[in-house]
Amino acid sequence: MAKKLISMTVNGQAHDVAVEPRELLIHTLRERLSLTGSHIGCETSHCGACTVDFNGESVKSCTMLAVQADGAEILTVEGLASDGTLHPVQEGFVEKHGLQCGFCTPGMMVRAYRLLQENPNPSEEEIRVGLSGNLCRCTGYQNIVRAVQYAADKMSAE
Amino acid sequence: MATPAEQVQDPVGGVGCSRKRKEDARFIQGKGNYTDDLKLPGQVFGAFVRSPIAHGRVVSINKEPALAHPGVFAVLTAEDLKPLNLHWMPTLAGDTQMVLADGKVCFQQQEVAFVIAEDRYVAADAVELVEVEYEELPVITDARQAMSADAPVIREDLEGKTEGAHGERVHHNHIFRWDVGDAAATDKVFASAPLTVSEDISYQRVHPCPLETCGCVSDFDKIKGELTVYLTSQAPHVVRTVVSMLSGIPESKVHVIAPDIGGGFGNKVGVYPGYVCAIVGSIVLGRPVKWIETRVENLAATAFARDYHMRGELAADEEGRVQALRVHVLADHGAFDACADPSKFPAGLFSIVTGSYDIPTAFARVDGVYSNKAPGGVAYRCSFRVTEASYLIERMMDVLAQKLGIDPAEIRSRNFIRAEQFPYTSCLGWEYDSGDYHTAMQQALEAVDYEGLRKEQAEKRAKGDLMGIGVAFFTEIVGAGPTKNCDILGIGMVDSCEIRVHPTGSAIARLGTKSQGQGHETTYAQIIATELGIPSDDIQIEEGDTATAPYGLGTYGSRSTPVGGAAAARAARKVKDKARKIAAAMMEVSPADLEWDVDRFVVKSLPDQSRTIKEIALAAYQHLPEGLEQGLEAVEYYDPPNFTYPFGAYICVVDIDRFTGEVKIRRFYALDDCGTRINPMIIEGQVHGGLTESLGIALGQELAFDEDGNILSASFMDYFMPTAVETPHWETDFTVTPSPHHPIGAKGVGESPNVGGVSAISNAVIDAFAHQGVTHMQMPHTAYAVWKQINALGLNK
Amino acid sequence: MIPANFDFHAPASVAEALSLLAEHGDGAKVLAGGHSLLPMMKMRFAAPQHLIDLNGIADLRGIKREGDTLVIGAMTTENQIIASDLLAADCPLLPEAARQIADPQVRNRGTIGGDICHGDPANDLPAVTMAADATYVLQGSNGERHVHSADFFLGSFYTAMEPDEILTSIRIPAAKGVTGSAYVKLKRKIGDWATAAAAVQLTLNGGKCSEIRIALTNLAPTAVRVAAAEEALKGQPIDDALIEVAAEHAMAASDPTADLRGDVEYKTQMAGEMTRRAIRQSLARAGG
Amino acid sequence: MKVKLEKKHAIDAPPAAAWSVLRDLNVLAECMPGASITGQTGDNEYTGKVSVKVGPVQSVFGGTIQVTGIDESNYTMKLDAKGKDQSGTSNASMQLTASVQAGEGGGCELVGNSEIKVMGKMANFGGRMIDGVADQLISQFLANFSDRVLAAGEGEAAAEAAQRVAEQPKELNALALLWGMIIGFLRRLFGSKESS
Repeated sequence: MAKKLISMTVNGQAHDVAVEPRELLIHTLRERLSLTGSHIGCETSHCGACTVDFNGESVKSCTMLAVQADGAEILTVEGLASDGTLHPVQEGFVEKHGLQCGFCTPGMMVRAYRLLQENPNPSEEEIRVGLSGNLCRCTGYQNIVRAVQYAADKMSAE
Repeated sequence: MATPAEQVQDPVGGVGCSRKRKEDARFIQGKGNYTDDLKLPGQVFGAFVRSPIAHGRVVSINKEPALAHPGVFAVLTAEDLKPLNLHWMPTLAGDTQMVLADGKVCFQQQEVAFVIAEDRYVAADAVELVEVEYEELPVITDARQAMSADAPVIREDLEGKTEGAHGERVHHNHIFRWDVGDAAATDKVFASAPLTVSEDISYQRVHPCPLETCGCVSDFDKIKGELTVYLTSQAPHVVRTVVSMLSGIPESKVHVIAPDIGGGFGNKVGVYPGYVCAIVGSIVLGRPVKWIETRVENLAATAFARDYHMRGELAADEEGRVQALRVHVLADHGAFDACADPSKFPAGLFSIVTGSYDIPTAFARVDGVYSNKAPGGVAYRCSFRVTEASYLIERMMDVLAQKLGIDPAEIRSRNFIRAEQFPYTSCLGWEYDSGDYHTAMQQALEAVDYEGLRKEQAEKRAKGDLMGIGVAFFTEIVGAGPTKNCDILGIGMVDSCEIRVHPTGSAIARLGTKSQGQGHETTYAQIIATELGIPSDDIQIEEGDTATAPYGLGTYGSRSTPVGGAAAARAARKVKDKARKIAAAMMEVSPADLEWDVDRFVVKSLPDQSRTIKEIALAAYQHLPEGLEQGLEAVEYYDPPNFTYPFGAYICVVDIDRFTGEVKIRRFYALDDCGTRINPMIIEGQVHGGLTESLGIALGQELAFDEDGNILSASFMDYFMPTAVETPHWETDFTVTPSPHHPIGAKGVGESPNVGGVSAISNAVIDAFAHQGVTHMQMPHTAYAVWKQINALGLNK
Repeated sequence: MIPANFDFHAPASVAEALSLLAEHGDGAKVLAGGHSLLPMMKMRFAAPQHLIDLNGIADLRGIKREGDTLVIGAMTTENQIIASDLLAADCPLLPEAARQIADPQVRNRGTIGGDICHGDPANDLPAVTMAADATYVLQGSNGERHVHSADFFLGSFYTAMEPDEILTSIRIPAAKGVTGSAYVKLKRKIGDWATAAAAVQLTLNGGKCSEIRIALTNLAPTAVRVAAAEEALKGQPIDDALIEVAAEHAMAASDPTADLRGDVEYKTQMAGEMTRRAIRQSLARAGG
Repeated sequence: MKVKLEKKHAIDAPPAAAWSVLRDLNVLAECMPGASITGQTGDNEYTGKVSVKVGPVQSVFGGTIQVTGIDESNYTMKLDAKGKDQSGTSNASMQLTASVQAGEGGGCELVGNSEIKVMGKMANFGGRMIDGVADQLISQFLANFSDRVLAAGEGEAAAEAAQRVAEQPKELNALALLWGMIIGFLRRLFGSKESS
């Protein structure tokens, strides 16, 4: 099958890549663009470790084809911080011990980032439901909830 | 809840303070370095052809169509590995395991051939092109049928062998029999006891399921004859030794690196066929070979946990004081005994089964059997088989309480080992280092208003509602272990730390353990900070690289703090001893005249005369008086004198929907005593995580099989993984009873919540039916399973 | 977990999609949100030679009102359904159900059309759209035809859609009068497939049930309407005894498959329980 | 994973007519949606393949069929079929006992008992579908079988049946409508199923 040339903007940077139609977006990001922050945890779109922001929406990049991202704006964990300043979500994860092994963390934070755009002042219940597409095996979620609350507070104060 | 001492900012960020983690910076910016993130020049990808059947002969393998596929470099089968004698490999439990199917397959998804191709896409295509003919054989998936007379022979390679690695085999599917305690004395107590209870209690097969699957990249340098393997290992040094033994490459030329690990929980202790095949592939091809499991492969083929089928019996007097415990376990180890235990302990530390109770007499027998299921039997977030043991005794205490009409909390208190009995030697031979169980239990009962809860439960029951209160108390045995008891493949289970203090006063410490999220880069630095007065921010911790770190047995069984942490403290003390001599020389006083104050040595009678560790560090690399060697460093290999015995009191409250069977955890309170607390923030995080895993196990997880050996829960579609929504808010609390033998009194905590949590939740669910005379229900307590109980009792009418 | 290779097509119009479908015939498969099809392809249960991605067809998205009918484009995502003010007012059953599908990320991709066309008895929207009295609009090389939701599902993964057709929109009569609806789903955890679920939409007139539709998810080879229960309740003031009758009919209409989530008896009983709950909630919402 | 199916199907034709279809494996195979005999390797041994299409799932199983018993006097036939899918990730086998019994009014009844065993990926992930699919396949088989028997007869019914035989779809998916009608009908009237 012939490769397709696609263009996408990832973390503000334009990329042109040639991919087989079957190539999964997560592999393009990780292996062609060397953005290895997003991970593969389950392959059946349950764990959310591969979550990226796709045209302003959270998606699971293991269940999307790279060819579907032609023309898309994508944000990954590597693009969360700007000008050397951590995003409040990143800060919150450190301050509230929202991560342990770190494997789910990039997907979790990118989802939390979007959740706070959708709902800047979420309740604990709304945070839990909002992150229900992301599994974490280490933290028991409690400190992740606190991390998101920290970020929400910080962002609303700004 | 934090003690006043913990709220005080520690001047060096040392033991007892909740400092933020040092490792977080890279993880939150996507700069963690996990195995699958590696991309070496010329790297190729390996993938397995796996067996669709659970038991059968391999009639033929045709790899030609796969080899003809563009981009395929090699297809390995057992025939290819035979000349290297690598078609089978030794397991940690003294058994052997097929690397690739050698004439037959013994479990579904067993490794049959290894395809190496230019990338994972081509490899996936080529795997489907390998043609394998099988001839099916009868299948055993239930341990209880493994030793029946007509059971098929699973391990033909062992046929006729009546001696296994752990003594006599009584059946062709028998692996070992392990007896502990005094059988005759126990039988005698039971024969004359005022009261006995018994129950069949299974702990289902589950999987540790870290979010990152297992994998490796093997890179063989033909010119230097050096092998470098990057892999997801909780025990890189052990892997290096095993690889050297298997490959014949001198250990000095084998370099194992465990990069960042995305959770382990026991899944990443073993050596898997994928590692061996990638290594062979890289040697054959002269190119780096990467192998990364899929989630399906992870659940179906690497390292399950539990699968213990237990019968527990208690003999007691009318007041509920236990006189004896008798246990028989049928342990399903799958097709190969690849259980990760200290070599002399085929059932791990299961003999901790007397729990937190002063039980005078006990006997336990464990029979290990083969079945047509994947090998494993790892300690999933617990010390070896401790969760199974703890679950058994905690269930049995409830069964006894129910029989006597005594409250479950009360019956535990009546049987607890008393504070003044420590150090306490159990009737099965363990010396418990320290504990104060009554205080912990009391604190827990008060914190949840236990009496109030029982009152509420009585009212609810009167209305027909189902509310359960689970009480569980556990004592773990962790920190394997003393070399007098514990070894793996003949290597004593020590761990190690090497500290180097640099001239400008910062330091690096390297250890033989390997963090998988526990926060070692922070907590080890805290231990050393307190010992040496160097701010923990200035102490770099390195683990996982066998070329640089001193030899250690790795991280599992909560051994990092008890063994690695002890090594760190003692290495730091060696450094400090030398620093004292240098300081004394600097100030021209006798070392005995100095005393330590946070970060400096002070002359006892002259408090304004002092030298900080920073000053001493610089001096250590300058001209020193005769008899003092330059440098400020030390290595410690620590052989713990004993295990440590963390404990805790957990209380769980559940509400059950009597029409659907759904269980909701309304409240969960966990009091942990892990001795000296190094970083309360990290401890709390460990407890949250372990409790969430225990929720998964108690309420939903099971590696289920049908009678033909098909695995029915091989992806997250079917294998229950709790999300933030099912997970309740966890309440944590603590008492502090330091370990008397650990250098800083710490005991380890990572696994306690999994051990205690499962018992508390399961007890709560069953307690909801106690008034109906129900004494036990098998896990997992899914809505469906609970509903069956409800329906049988007619409570949904 | 790598799909087999295929040719990818991203038509910009329905006409283009239909001609691609006609051209590639049996070897072609239409891609909507992809959260059923791509996992099947990754597991290599499905290996189409041509994948026709509908995501670029703007005409297939959006929710609008045409007179008394709500028209939902087949490629409207579940999150767009949740966010729709129009649906919140005129067909709240749909957003309520959409909220119970999978998780936020999946709902950003998953579409109402894909959920329906896949024909999976475990999908939620077939039963929900049945309860909402929906009609599906199919376009094929021979033009457009309307198939009522009650006539669309023929078996597990079998629908009345022809291989050369595409589902373009879902038409739902806007709620009229005093209505109440509910989708009650028993599941192991959030986002999971239904162990059993019931969708109910009813209209009250003077305290009596003038109209009601009840449909079940994952309790038979297809989503099923419980017509007998509907008949029993229609024209009556709904009381506990009638709810019980409806639950009995729901159980009788169930023919579930046993799996780890439950055996046939449990799932059948849960069909009854979900039906009870959905009727009660619908009544409460209708103020009855 | 095993699915046991017991089916009875009344056919308005004499038993001998039904038996002539049942005993000829080449004709019998044509009644199975997507199935064909690809060769004969022995007196009672054949090779064959079945193509199953369920929604987006498509799978081709190839394997062997052994006729293990033909009892002419009781019109009973037994066979064992074994196969694996092309990717080597699933295996399936079927043991079938089928007989023709005299029915009401000169008609007959085809009685089939089969146990289908599925191993591998199909059972791991397609478990919830197997039940229904097996049921669908057998139901369609019965309808096709019936048509073939009837087509051998005379009159309008035979002509209609012959027409249906000629139009018989090659795979399961294309007969959705017809299937939809017969499945519920058959299951309620004749079918009982048991799966494990």
